[in-house]
Amino acid sequence: MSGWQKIKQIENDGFLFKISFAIVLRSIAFQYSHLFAERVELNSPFYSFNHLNDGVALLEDGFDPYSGNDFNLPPISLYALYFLQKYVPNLLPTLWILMDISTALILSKISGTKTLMPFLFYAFNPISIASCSILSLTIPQNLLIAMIFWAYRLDYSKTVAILIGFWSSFTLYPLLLIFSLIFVANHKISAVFLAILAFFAANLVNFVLNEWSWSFLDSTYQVILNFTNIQPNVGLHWYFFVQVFEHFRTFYTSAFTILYFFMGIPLTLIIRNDKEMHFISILLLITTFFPYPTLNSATICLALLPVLEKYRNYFRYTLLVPTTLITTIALMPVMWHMWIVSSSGNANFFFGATLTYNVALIYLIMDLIFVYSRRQIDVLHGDSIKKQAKFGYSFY
Amino acid sequence: MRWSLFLLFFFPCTIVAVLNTGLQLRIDELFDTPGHTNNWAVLVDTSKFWFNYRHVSNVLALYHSIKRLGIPDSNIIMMLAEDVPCNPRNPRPGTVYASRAGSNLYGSDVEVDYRGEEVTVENFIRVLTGRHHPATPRSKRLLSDHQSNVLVYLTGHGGDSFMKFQDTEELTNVDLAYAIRTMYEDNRYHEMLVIADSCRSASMFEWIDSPNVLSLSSSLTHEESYSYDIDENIGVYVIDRYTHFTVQFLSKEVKALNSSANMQDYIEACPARKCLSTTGVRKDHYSKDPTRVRVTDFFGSARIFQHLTEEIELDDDFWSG
Amino acid sequence: MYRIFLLFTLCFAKEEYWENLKLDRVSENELKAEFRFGASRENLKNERDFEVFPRILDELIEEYDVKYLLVIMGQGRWKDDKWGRKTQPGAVHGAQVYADFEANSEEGADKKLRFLIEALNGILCTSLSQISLITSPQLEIFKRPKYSTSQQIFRRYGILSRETTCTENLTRLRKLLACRQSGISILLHPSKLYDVLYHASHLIVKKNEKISEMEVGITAVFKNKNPIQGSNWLLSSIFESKLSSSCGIATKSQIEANNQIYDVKNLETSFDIEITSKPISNEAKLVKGWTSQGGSDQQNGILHISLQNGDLDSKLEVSQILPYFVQPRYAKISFKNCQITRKALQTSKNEKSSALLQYEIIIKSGEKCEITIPFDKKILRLDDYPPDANHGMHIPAAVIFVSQKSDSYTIHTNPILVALPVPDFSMPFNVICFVATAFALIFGPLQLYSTMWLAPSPPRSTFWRKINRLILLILIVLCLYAHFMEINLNEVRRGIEQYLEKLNELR
Amino acid sequence: MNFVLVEGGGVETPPILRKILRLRKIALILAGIAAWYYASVVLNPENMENTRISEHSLMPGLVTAKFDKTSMIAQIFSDLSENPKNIQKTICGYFHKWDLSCHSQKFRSNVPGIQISGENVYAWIRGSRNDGGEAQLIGVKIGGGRKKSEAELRNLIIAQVMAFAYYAKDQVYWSRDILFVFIDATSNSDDSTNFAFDAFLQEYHLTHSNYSTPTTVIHAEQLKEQCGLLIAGIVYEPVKWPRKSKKDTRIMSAAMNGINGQQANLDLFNSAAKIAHQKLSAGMALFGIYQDPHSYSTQAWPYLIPLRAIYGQGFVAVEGLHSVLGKYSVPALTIGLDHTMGPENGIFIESMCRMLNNALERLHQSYFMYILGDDMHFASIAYYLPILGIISAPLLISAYAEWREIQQIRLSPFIYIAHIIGALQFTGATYAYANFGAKIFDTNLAQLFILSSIIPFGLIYNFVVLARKSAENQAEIRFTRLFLQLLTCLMLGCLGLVNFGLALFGAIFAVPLVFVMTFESTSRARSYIRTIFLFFANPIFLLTFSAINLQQYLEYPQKVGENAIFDLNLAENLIYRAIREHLLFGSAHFALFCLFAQPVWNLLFLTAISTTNNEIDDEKMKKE
Repeated sequence: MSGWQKIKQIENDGFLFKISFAIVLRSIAFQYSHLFAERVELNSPFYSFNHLNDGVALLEDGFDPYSGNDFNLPPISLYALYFLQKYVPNLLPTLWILMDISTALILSKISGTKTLMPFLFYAFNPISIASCSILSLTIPQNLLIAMIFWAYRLDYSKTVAILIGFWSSFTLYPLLLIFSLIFVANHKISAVFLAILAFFAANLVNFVLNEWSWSFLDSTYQVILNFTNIQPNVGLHWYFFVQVFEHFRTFYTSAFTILYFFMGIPLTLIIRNDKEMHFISILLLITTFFPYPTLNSATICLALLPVLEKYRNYFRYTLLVPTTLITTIALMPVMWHMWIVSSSGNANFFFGATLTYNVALIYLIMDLIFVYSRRQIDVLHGDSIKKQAKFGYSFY
Repeated sequence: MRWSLFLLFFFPCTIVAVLNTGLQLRIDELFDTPGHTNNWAVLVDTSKFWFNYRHVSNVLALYHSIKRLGIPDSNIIMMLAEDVPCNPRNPRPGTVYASRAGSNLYGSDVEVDYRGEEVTVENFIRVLTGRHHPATPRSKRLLSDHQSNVLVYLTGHGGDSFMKFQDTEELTNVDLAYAIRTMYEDNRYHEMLVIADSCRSASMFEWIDSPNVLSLSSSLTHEESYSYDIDENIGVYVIDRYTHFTVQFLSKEVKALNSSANMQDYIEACPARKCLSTTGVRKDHYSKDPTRVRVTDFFGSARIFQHLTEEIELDDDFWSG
Repeated sequence: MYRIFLLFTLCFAKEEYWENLKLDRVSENELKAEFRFGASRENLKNERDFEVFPRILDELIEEYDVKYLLVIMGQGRWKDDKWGRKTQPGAVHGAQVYADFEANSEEGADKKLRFLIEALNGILCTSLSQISLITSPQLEIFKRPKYSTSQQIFRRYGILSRETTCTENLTRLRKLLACRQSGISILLHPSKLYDVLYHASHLIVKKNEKISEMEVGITAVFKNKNPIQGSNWLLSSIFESKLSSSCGIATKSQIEANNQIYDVKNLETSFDIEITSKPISNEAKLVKGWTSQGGSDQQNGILHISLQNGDLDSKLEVSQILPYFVQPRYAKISFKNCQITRKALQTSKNEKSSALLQYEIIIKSGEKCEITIPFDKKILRLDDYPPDANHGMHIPAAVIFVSQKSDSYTIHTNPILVALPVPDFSMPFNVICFVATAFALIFGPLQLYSTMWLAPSPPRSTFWRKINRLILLILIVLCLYAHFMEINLNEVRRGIEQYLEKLNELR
Repeated sequence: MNFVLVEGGGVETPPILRKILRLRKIALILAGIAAWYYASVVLNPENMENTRISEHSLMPGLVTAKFDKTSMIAQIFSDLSENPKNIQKTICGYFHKWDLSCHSQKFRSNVPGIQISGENVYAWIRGSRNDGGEAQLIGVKIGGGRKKSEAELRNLIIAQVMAFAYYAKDQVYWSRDILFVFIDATSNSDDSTNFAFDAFLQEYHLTHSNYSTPTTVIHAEQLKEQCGLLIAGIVYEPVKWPRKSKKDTRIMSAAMNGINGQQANLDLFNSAAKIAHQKLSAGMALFGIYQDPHSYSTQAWPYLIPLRAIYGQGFVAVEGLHSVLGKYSVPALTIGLDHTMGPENGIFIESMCRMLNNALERLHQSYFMYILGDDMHFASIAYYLPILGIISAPLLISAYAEWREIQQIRLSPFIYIAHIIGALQFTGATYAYANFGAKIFDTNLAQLFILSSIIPFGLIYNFVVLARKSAENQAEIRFTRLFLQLLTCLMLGCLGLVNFGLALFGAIFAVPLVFVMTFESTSRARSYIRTIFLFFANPIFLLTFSAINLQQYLEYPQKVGENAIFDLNLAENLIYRAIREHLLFGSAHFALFCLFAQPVWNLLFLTAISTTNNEIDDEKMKKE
C-alpha cells in the first residue's frame, strides 16, 4: 500500500533508470571480479565465496570439511551452494545481482518519501558493487538485514523474530538484536522466545545436514567466540590476537565476548522511545565488533542512517566520521600493498588503517547515543534552552 | 682377567697414595678444602645466525678445556643456538676454528645437548632449576646435587640487564637470579661460578643474591666487550677477547688437575689492555677468598675419594654381575 | 679382550652383528660410499644381557612398543639424473621420522610419541622436538611391513626440514655399534664424511615376535678435490684412515668395490684398495620429481610438483605434508596430465598440526605430470614464529612411493621455503593498548549515558582541569626527554639506588 | 565534561578551527613558500643521513675475494665475438662443459599489438649442501647493441660474469643457489629486453598459472628445473660514462628505481656501494651523475641527484631490467661495470654474491623508501613526506570551509559520469592497442585518445544540466567542490606513500589548480577567465609541458621536444609508452591518468564556471 505509492512517487524522477544503471554497473564489475577476488578488505572466512567453494570441493571429494580448521561456514550455506553449483552453476551472478538490487529496493521503500538517499548510498556504493562481483556472502546478509528492518518497522514481530534467529545461526553476533524485539508493538516476550527458538531450529537443520553430527559447531561458533582465526581482515580483533601473550588470551577472549553481549542492556536503557535508533545502533555494534567483518557489512548500516532524518542537526562528527571512513577505506589497499606486496612497510600500517576505520564506526555509535539524548533535551525542555546554554551530565 | 680387575679396583687407592706425597700436602695448605665431589657445567651460546660464529667457538673452546680437565660429557650441558660447523656457508664443513691457525674445535667427540631452536630462555631456566617435561632425556638434564660445583657460562649478544636468546627473546638478570635462588633452595649446587661474556655483561649478575655464587663478566655494565680475531676466508669474527684470553690462561697455567692456579689468577687472566674492557667480578656472595680456591674446583673434575681401610671380600655374584 | 667376552656370551641370547661398506663411482670424479651396520637379537623374556645389540634401543622398543622405527637425516641434494637411484630408505634435506607402534588410544599414541621423540633426541643428539608427526591414511609412505598383533597399530610420519645434521649425530650413531674402534667403523671420520656433496644417515629399528633388528646406515657422495692429477680413490685417502684392525665379533664384515666383495672379517695386515671401476652410466629409467614455488607476494603462493616418469609405466603415491601455516585452496588444486586413481586428505582440529594430502597417480612412460596446489599464507601468533621469522618457513618435500612392475622405491622432491607475512614483533603492548582503548571508547559513553543524564548545569571553574593538563604536559615532556637522551630505565633505577645508599651512609 | 549547546541542535565547534579559516586566502602562497624552504633543507645531501649498514651486509665486506679466473674472460670473449649469431649456444656450451645445468627458454607475446619474441638462457650453480629453498639472481643482456663497440662491451660483461661462474662452481660455501639469466636483447629496444626478462620471471614465479590473473601478455616456455625463493637480483651491464666523472676516480653506476615507485632495499644498494669503495676504490654514479660525497664545497648546486631521483621514481616506470624484478617484489639493482677492469669486476661480483649468500634472512631490516643524495647519503620518508603534506594543506583548509557552508548533501551524477568516461577511455585505449596496435581504421590511436580527452565534458554537462541557477544545482556544485578538494588530497596522500615522486609532481600542478578552480568567485568574468585557463590546463598539455621542461631543467642530455610549450609527437609517444608499460609491466601511470587526472579535470569545469551570488564567507568570519 503505502510502500507501493512510494515506489510510484519515486519512479517519477527516473527511478527505473537508476535501477538499471545499478544493474549495469554490477554486471560490468563481474568482468573485473579478478581484481577484487583476493582483496582482504572484501573477504573474510565467514563471507568469502572462495572458502565456501573450497568446502564444496572437499564435499565433492568425499572429505569432511569440518575435520580441519579452515572451513568456518555452517552446513546450511555449504549445502545451499553445493546444490546451486550442481544444478544452476551459471545463475549465480544473476542471483547475486538480484539480491543486491532487491536490498536496495527495500531500502528505498523503508526510507521516507522525500529522500532517495538510502537507495543511492547502497546501489551506487563501490564497495557493495565490488562485493557483489565476487559473490561475497555479505550480499545475502545485507538482504536479510534490509528485510528484518523493513518488517521491524511494520511491526511484523513474528517475522522479525524468526529472521533474527535464522541470521544469528550463521554468525551468532546478531543475537544482540533480541533487545530490539522489546520495541516491536505486540507480544514482546514471546517474540524473544521465538527468536531463540528459530536460532536453535536453524542449528538443528545444520545438525541434520551434517550427517547428524555437531562437528560444525567447533569451526563456526568456536571460531567466533574464541577469535581463533587471526588472518587479517578489517575487524578490530585479528592483530590483537596475533600479538597478545599466550597466557592472557583466554582472559581477553572472555572479556571481549562478555562486553559485547552485555552492551545491549545499557543501550536499551538509554534509547527507550525510538526503535529505529535502537535497531540501527545495535546493527552498528554488530558490524563493528564482529571478529570477521568485511567492508560491505558496514555499508548497509551507513545506508540506513538517513532514516534518522529528524536527528540530522544534532550530529557532532559530521565531517570527522565520513572523511575518516573514506580515508581509511582508501588507505587500506595502499597499506596492504606496502606490507604484503612491496614489503616496504610492516603490519602496523594496515592494522592502523583498520583500527582507525573501526574507531570511526565507534565514534558514529557514540554520536548516535549522544544525538538521541541531545534531542531528548529539546523534546523535554526545548523552550527553556537559551542560546549557548552550558550542559553537563548529572544523575537521574 | 681377575688380575686386571684387581688392578682396576685398587687404582683409586694408588691415586690417593700419590696425592699424599709431602709436596702436594704443602701445596694443599694454600687452599681451602674443596668440599664438593662432582662438577657440572652449563655452556650456553645464545645467539643465532652465521655471523655469530665467534660465540659458538667461545663455547667450544671452553668446552674442550674443561673436558681436558676431566669433566665428562655427561656432566656438561652444551647449548648451541646455531649450527655453525655444518652450515652451508662454512667453507670447511664440520669444523670450527677459533683462530686462523688453530685446531678444529668440532671434532668427533663433541656432544651438543640443546641445539638450534631448542636453545630458548625457557629451556635454559628449566635446565638450571631441573623442572623438565617428564619426557626429557637424561643427557639434557642438570643432575647436580648439594655436593656439586656448577659452572654456568653464557655468551651472546647482551644489553643492560638482559641477554638476547636467538635474537628474539631476552633472559633478564632477574630471571637468572631467581633461577639460581631456586637452585639454592633445592640444594642443587655447592658452589657456583657464573660467567657472562657479552656486551654490558656485568649487569647480568646484578640481582644474584644466593650464597656461594661467584660471578664474572667480560665487561662492566656501561661497556661493550670486543671480539678478538677475524678470519677473512669466511668473513666472520672467530672468537671474543675475554674467552680467548681466559681459555689461553687455562691451557697455559692449568695443565693438570693438581695445578696450583687459583681463581684470582683466572679473574686477572684478561686485563683491560687485552680485553679492551674491564672484567667484572662479584664476590660478596662468595664466602671463600678466590686466592685460596683452585681453578680446577670449577673447571676440572677432581675425584675426591675416601680412604679405604677395611678389607673387602668379593663374593661370586660380583663376577657374574 | 673380546675373547673373554665371547667366553661370557655362551649363556647369552642369540645375537648377531654385521657390517658392510659399498663403494661406487657415480661419475668421473664423484664416489658414493654406503655404510651399513646391522645387529639382530632374538627376543627372550627375562634375558637382559647385551653383547652386540645396543641395550638402549632394546629399552626403547620395550618401553614404547615400537614395531618399526625409522629416523633419516640428510644434507644436500641427491642428483637423480647423474647418480641414479637414491640409496633406500631415501633421505631428504632435514630429518624424517617414521614410526609404527602399539597403543591403546589416539591420546595414548600421541603421548607415547612425544616421549619416543624425546628419547630419540637423547639417543641421536638431535633436536626433533619441533617435528609434527601425523597419521598417514591408507596410502603408503614407505614400503611397509605387516604385523599380526592384538593391540592397535599407530603409524606416524613427519618431516622436519629445518633440522640440521652434523658430526655429533654421527658420534651418537657410532656409539650404537658393537665395534667402535675396530672394523669398518674406523673409517667413519667425521670431518671427511661431512665435507661431501651429499650426506645421509639413518637408523632403523624393527621388532617382530622372534627377533628385533637394528640397522645404522651412512651414505656419502665424495667429490674429487683436485681432478687434475687423475682421480686417486684410495680407501685410505678417501677416509683419511687405514683399515687396520678387524671386528672380531662380527659375523659378516665386508667391503663391496670394483664389482667384487672383499672380506675384512679377520685381517692380519692393514687393508687398502683403490676404487678403479668405471662409473655406472645411469640411463633415464627413474622417476624424477621436484617442487617449485610460485607467487610473488606474501598473501598467497603456489606449490608446483612436477613428476617426470622414466621409460616404465609406474604407479606413484604422492604424499605432500601441508604445514599449519599454509591453507590450501582446495577448490583450485589442478592437475596436468595426471591420472588420479585415489585421493586422501588428513586434517586435524589442532591448530598447530599440519595436513597430509595424498594422491595415487598412474603415469605412462616418459610422461610428465604436474600438480599445482595454490595456498594462502597465514599470519601466525608471535610465539609460533621461528627466531628468524623473516627467513620464512619450510613446506616439507613431497614423498613419492614409486611402484613399477619390476621394483618399487621412494623418491623425494625438495622442500620449499615460504616467505610468510610477519607482524611487527616489538608491538604487543602498543597493540593491546590501542585495541583496549577502542573498546573503552564504546564502553565509556555507554556507561556514562546509561547512568547519567544530560541536563543544564552551572558553568564550572576550569582551574583543576588546567592543573591536570599541566601535569600531563610535564609528564610528556619528561618522557620525550628520556626518549631522545636514550636514558635506560635500569640506569635511572641504579642512580636512585646509589643515592639512597649515600643517604644511609650519612646517617 | 561540558558542552555548549547551540540553539537549533548540535554542539558549538571549537574556535581554533574558525581562526584557521581566516588564513584561507593566502594559504596557497604560504604553503608554497613553506614547502619550498622545507624541501631545500631536507633534500640537501649535506643535511641527509649517512647510509648505515647492517651486520648482515657488513660481514661479507671482510671476506677476501679470491677470484682468479681472469684468463677465462679473454677466452670466452673471443668465442662470443666469433659467432655473434648463436650466442645462446655458446653460453650453454660452456656451462655444460663445466657440468652445470643450462637451458634456453623461447618466448613470444600473446597480443597482436605487441610483436616481440626471442630466447633467453638460464643456468644454475647449485650449492652442494643447501636444500635449494633460496636463490640469488644474476642477469646479463646478450646480443644486440646498436653499434659494434656496444655489442663488444656486452660480450665483455658476459665473459666476465661467466668467468665468475667458472670460479664459483668450485666453491663449497653457497648456501643459496646462484641463477644466471642471460636476457635476450637482440632487438635493441629496451621494451623488448624488459619483456624478455619478464617472460623468464613470469615462468619462474608461475604467475601464468596463478588463478588471480586471468590472461597474461606473455607466452613462454616452462622452466625445466626447480626454482627457489629469490632473495635478490643483480643485473650487470657496461657502465655508461656519467657526466662530471673525473678520469682519476673509477666510476661504476647503480640504478634502483622499480615499477610504480618501488625502490630496491637500501641495504642492497648500500653494500654494493661499500664494496665498490673498499675493494675497487670506485664510486657509484647515480642517475648518470657521479658526485663525490666528500667534496660538496667545490660543487655549486647539490640538488641535482635528489631531484633526478624523485623525477625517475615518478615518471620513469621501467628504469632497467631490475625494475622488472621489482614487479615480483624482489629487491634488485642494475650495476654498471667498468668493462676495462676485468679481474676487479670478477672480485666485485664475487663480493656481491657472498654478501647475498651470507645475508641470513630476506633483506628486510632497512629502508625501502628513501631519496638518495649521493652514494653515501639518503633522506628517509619521515623527512621528505611532510613536503607533500605542506603543499596540500590549503585544500584541506578550503575543504573545511566548504563543509561549514554546506546545507544539504547532493551527490552530483556527473561525478559518476566523469569517472565512467575515464574508465571507457582507459579500457578502450588498452584494448585497442593490445588487439589492433597503434593504428585502428588507419587513424592514430593516440590522436583519438588525445581528442577524446580534451573534450570538456564538464562544460557540456554544466550548460545542459546545471544551466538554471536553482538551490539544488548550487548545492550540487558546492558538494562537488568539497568532493574535488577531498579527492585530490586523498589521492595525493595515498600516492605519496607508494610513489612519492609522482605524488609530488602531481601535487605541484594539481593543488593550485584545484584550489583556484574551487574558490568561490562572485564575478562572472573571473569564472570565465579561469574556465578558459582550465581548458588549457588539460592533463595532457601539462604532462607534455612538464616532460619537456623538467628534463631540460634536470639537465638530461637528450632533447625531448621541438618547442618548449607543446609537441604533439611527444604527447603521442608518451601515451603509447604509458599504454605499453601498463600492458607489459603493470605500471599504473595510464590508469592514474585516465581514472583520476582526467575526471578531476572534467569535474573542475563545474566549479570553475559557477559563480556564488551569496556573500563570501570571510565577511561572515569578520562578524564572528
